[in-house]
Amino acid sequence: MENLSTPSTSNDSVGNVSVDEIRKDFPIFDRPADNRLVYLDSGASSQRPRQVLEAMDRYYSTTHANVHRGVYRIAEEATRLYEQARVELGEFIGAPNPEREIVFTKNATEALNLVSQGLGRKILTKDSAIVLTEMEHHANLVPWMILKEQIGFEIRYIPFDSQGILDLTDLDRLLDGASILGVTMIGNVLGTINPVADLARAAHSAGALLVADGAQHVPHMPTNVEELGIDLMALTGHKMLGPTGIGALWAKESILDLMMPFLGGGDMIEDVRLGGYSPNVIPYKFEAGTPPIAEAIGLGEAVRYLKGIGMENIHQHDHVLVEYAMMRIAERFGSTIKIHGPQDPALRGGLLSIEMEGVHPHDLSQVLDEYDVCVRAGHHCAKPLMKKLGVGATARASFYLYNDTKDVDALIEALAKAQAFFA
Amino acid sequence: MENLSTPSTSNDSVGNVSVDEIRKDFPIFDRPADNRLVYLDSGASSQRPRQVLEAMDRYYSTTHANVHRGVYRIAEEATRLYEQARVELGEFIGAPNPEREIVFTKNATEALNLVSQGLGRKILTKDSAIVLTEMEHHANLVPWMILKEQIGFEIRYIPFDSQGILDLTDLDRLLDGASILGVTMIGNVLGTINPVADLARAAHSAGALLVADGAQHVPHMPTNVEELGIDLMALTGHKMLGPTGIGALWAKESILDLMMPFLGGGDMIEDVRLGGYSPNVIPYKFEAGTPPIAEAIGLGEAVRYLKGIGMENIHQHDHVLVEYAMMRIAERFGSTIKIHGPQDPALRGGLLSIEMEGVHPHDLSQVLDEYDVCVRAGHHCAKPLMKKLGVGATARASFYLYNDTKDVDALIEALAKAQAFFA
Amino acid sequence: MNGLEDLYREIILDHYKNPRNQGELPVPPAHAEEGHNPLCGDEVIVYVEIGDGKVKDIKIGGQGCSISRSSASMMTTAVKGRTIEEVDELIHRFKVMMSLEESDGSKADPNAEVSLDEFGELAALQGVVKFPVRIKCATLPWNTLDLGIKKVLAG
Amino acid sequence: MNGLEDLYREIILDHYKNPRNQGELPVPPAHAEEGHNPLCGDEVIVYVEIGDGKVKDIKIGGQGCSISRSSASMMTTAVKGRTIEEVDELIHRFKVMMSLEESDGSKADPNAEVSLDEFGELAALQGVVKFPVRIKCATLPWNTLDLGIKKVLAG
Ligand SMILES: Cc1ncc(COP(=O)(O)O)c(C=O)c1O
Ligand SMILES: Cc1ncc(COP(=O)(O)O)c(C=O)c1O
Repeated sequence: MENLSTPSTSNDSVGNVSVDEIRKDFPIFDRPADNRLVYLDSGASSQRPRQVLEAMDRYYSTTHANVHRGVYRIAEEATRLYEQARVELGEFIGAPNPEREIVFTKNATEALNLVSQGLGRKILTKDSAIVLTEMEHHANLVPWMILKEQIGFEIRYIPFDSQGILDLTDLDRLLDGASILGVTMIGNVLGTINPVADLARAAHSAGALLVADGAQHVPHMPTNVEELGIDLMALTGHKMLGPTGIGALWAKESILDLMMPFLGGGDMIEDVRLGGYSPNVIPYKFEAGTPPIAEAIGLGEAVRYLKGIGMENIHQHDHVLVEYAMMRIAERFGSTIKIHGPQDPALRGGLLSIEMEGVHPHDLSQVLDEYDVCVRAGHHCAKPLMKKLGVGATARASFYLYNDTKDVDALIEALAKAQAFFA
Repeated sequence: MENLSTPSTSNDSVGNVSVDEIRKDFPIFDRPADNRLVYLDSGASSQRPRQVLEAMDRYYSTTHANVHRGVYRIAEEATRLYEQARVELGEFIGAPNPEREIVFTKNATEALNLVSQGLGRKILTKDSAIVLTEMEHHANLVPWMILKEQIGFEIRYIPFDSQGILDLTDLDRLLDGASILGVTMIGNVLGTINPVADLARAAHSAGALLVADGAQHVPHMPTNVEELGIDLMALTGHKMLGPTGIGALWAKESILDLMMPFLGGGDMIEDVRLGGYSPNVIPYKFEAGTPPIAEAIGLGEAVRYLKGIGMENIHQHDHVLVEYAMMRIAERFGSTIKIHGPQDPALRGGLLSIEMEGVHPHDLSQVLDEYDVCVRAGHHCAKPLMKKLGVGATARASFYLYNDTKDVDALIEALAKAQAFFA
Repeated sequence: MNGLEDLYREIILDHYKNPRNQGELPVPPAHAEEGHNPLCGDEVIVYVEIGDGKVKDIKIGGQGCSISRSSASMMTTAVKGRTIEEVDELIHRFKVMMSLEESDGSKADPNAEVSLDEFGELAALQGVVKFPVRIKCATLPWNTLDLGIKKVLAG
Repeated sequence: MNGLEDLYREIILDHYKNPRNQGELPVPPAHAEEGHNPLCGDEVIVYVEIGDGKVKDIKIGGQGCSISRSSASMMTTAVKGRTIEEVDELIHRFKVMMSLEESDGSKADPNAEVSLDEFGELAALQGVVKFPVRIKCATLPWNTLDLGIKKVLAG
């Protein structure tokens, strides 16, 4: 225990790089040591390294112009940088044809709306069925509910068990006659790493497409859409060291070709007449209007940064921190703190939803903040899941490459203070 | 003429501030004088002053966190900054209730899609009619065509005359039975300033709502939605010194209340159950997922910058440059260069579509770029208009507060070189 | 921890741990109004029975944080037995105390005199104003009561 | 202006000002294929008459910039009278010359030997590669011809 509360620094590195070194890249952590920002909310949004900020500033300061339409050099260069970011992101997730299969959106939510309105509207009718899970984020629930209001179809849900693990007992029955299976790759409340490859196989045998919500997975684990057998995947930039205002949908070329246009406007057309329009080729067909150019470039830089550290290293690091945090919480708080989701750290991503007996998550988060420990309190945009857990809110601590055991220790101490305060 | 080609610097100020001073705020213009970037494509996208870049960097470096969901201080501060940008933008366009009437989107295009899917889907049926103009940007055409494919209704068009001015002779007949009149406030190819207040009055007498595309107006002229009688207006950040990835819809509170949700996901809900959802209050009802937070903050800073210079001064400055450019082109090139749109500079915003006899716009733009003069060549996302003009493309020069008569002079010289090259 | 002690006054923690008027009322004669804080998941159900122009009885269901629960608890003791006019006035004054901007968009006067006397224990919630995110927690039960009364009166 | 002269070789300007095989062919026997460059508005209509496994005749309509018009003009002289196989090969080689990445997503080999002899005048378009935006101008007529031939062969 002694040894745990003053951990050897050897734990505090990601691959070969020490967390202290990594933190130097993040301007927000540039504070005196006795005023450390213990940021444990990367599950909601990560911080950005200066490399990303500099890439965007450099773009704005040297080559900004609208893309895809200019003949002059800075417009050409802007277009090149934007398209290069597309390729970099695509390669990062193992897309076979990055330049045609990545559609930039403003966030993961827009990407999932594009799936429901572009694919769902095309292949679903009122007699169709789709399958989701009870642990989905609202971003993978509400777009389907909106489409259902418009055209009608059945939505079925895969339940999860008391460990927060998907219960696949009835999977074949649920998939029977379904056209789409939508699943979050890592649950944003429970932390569960879902068996996406198995689900993809099951979906495909049933003739359904697998739509993956990669918002929590892509930033934290190696992600290869082809190996996992995914058909469409949404991701979001601000959770993976990129800027706000950018996300993406990846989908197989044949699926993107099939999908209906969603947002209409400039760039997504091949021709427009007063009587109608014809859509452009993919991926432009889905990118209406001026895209988030600087944001795409920033995301490309974020991808380079993550690749530099190594996604397997990041996953490993998340795992070490979660394991350490779970152990310390159990030791220190016993049954007065409950951790939702899988009790085996190997089954989870780098986040923990904490329930402290007698202290509401808001109050917990408020007291933690007093000690510069930032955790998220609320329903985490997963209200159906919360209802099933029987709680209105949880306090969630989530880790990333710039966190280390010092952050976990600070969390533990702050939790103890909160418990004392409300005792 | 002598005097024109070496203009007195007194013309080269915006209000009290000299263009040379203004240019110092824009890093992209930080080049040696003999290598001046003659950027005449602000109609496609403007450049950004360092104040805007610094505001975003400051945000990322000190207070970034996801908005609306965190109890801890930096999340609270992020939320405050984001909401403050909403109010600043709303006040800038004269919104009566800025905090409830501004919906942040990724660009003007998304805003207009929100109008068609949120309002159109609510009030239109297959027997309805809407009225647009023949000079609309694709952003105010294609969203309506997409909705028309989904639910059917009639689209009627107000024509324009040989001077690029809307022909309102048949307006009453066109509006008869129509529910919506959509119009661009300044035509992005012809430069025509449209009579929005008159159109709003006509629309209202016919029982129709006025949807204004403010993408070219808001950056260049004082805009007061209430005085103009507009019901809904789209705008885009990157054309008004703001970052890419941000735009907005303003609409009257009662209209936003009426509108159906569009994108579904986190933040736009009040409650979600497995069986369905209920939407949040405005404006959140329309802001699904993590919004472009840094971009909103950057746009707020851009608004402050524009207010500092003064929108009337900017409009005046645009006018001076357009008048000077038209005069010099007429003097130098006679009938070998045709300017589309109103021949009276008082009727136009700060842009000129140029047609040079015997030289295709692409080739023109290419040669101009060789002299560091950036103009846009193409259909400017207004293909129906181009068809009516009988051309495939035009070369468009557009001015902004950082341009001065030196830029016009450079344009004239480069045009002469191009003419010689292709002679 | 100065800020925290401002937020969590003793009386607030007391109402949180020993909430008054918890439970349900039979509907009818009572009316049940449900309120959500969409951003955090707090839920309150206000059971209110109105008769003779008064709040005859009131009870609170749902779940939430210390601020929303204690605010609800204090609210019940403050409004029970009062006339609708008094309750309306109290709701208004509570909102003025909580914020410059009401959730319905109307502006409250920041300089309005808020007499602490009339509020009694409620004044303890004043510390919430320094924590903008928590204002919604404090006002949730009040907005819900407000809506419930309006619905009852509208028939 | 070195760059510009690389782009606008004399022969290109000549084909632009004096385009070969302009006009229409009667449809049928010819097939008319329309191509757009959605980003700039260039349009080309390729009228192609195929018989005996050969491009018997070809004409060009539409409008566009010097690069797309001269490319179309040169294309007509290059393919007229050739067998479908030869034309296919020519289209492929032209795309390889123009770009590392074809618009259909397949990768061209950047080190592929592009024999200028076979191209004749067409080699003059090589300067376009330095101006990525203009590559689409140059390839538009070729992609359109390609599609047209495929449609004819597919019946
Ligand atoms: C008149 C007009 N409307 C709409 C738009 C679309 O703006 P954005 O591409 O930022 O959505 C533009 C700019 O391209 C425009 O000029
Ligand atoms: C699992 C999951 N899906 C989707 C989202 C939505 O991401 P965004 O808000 O960036 O659209 C989130 C994050 O909030 C998430 O955790």
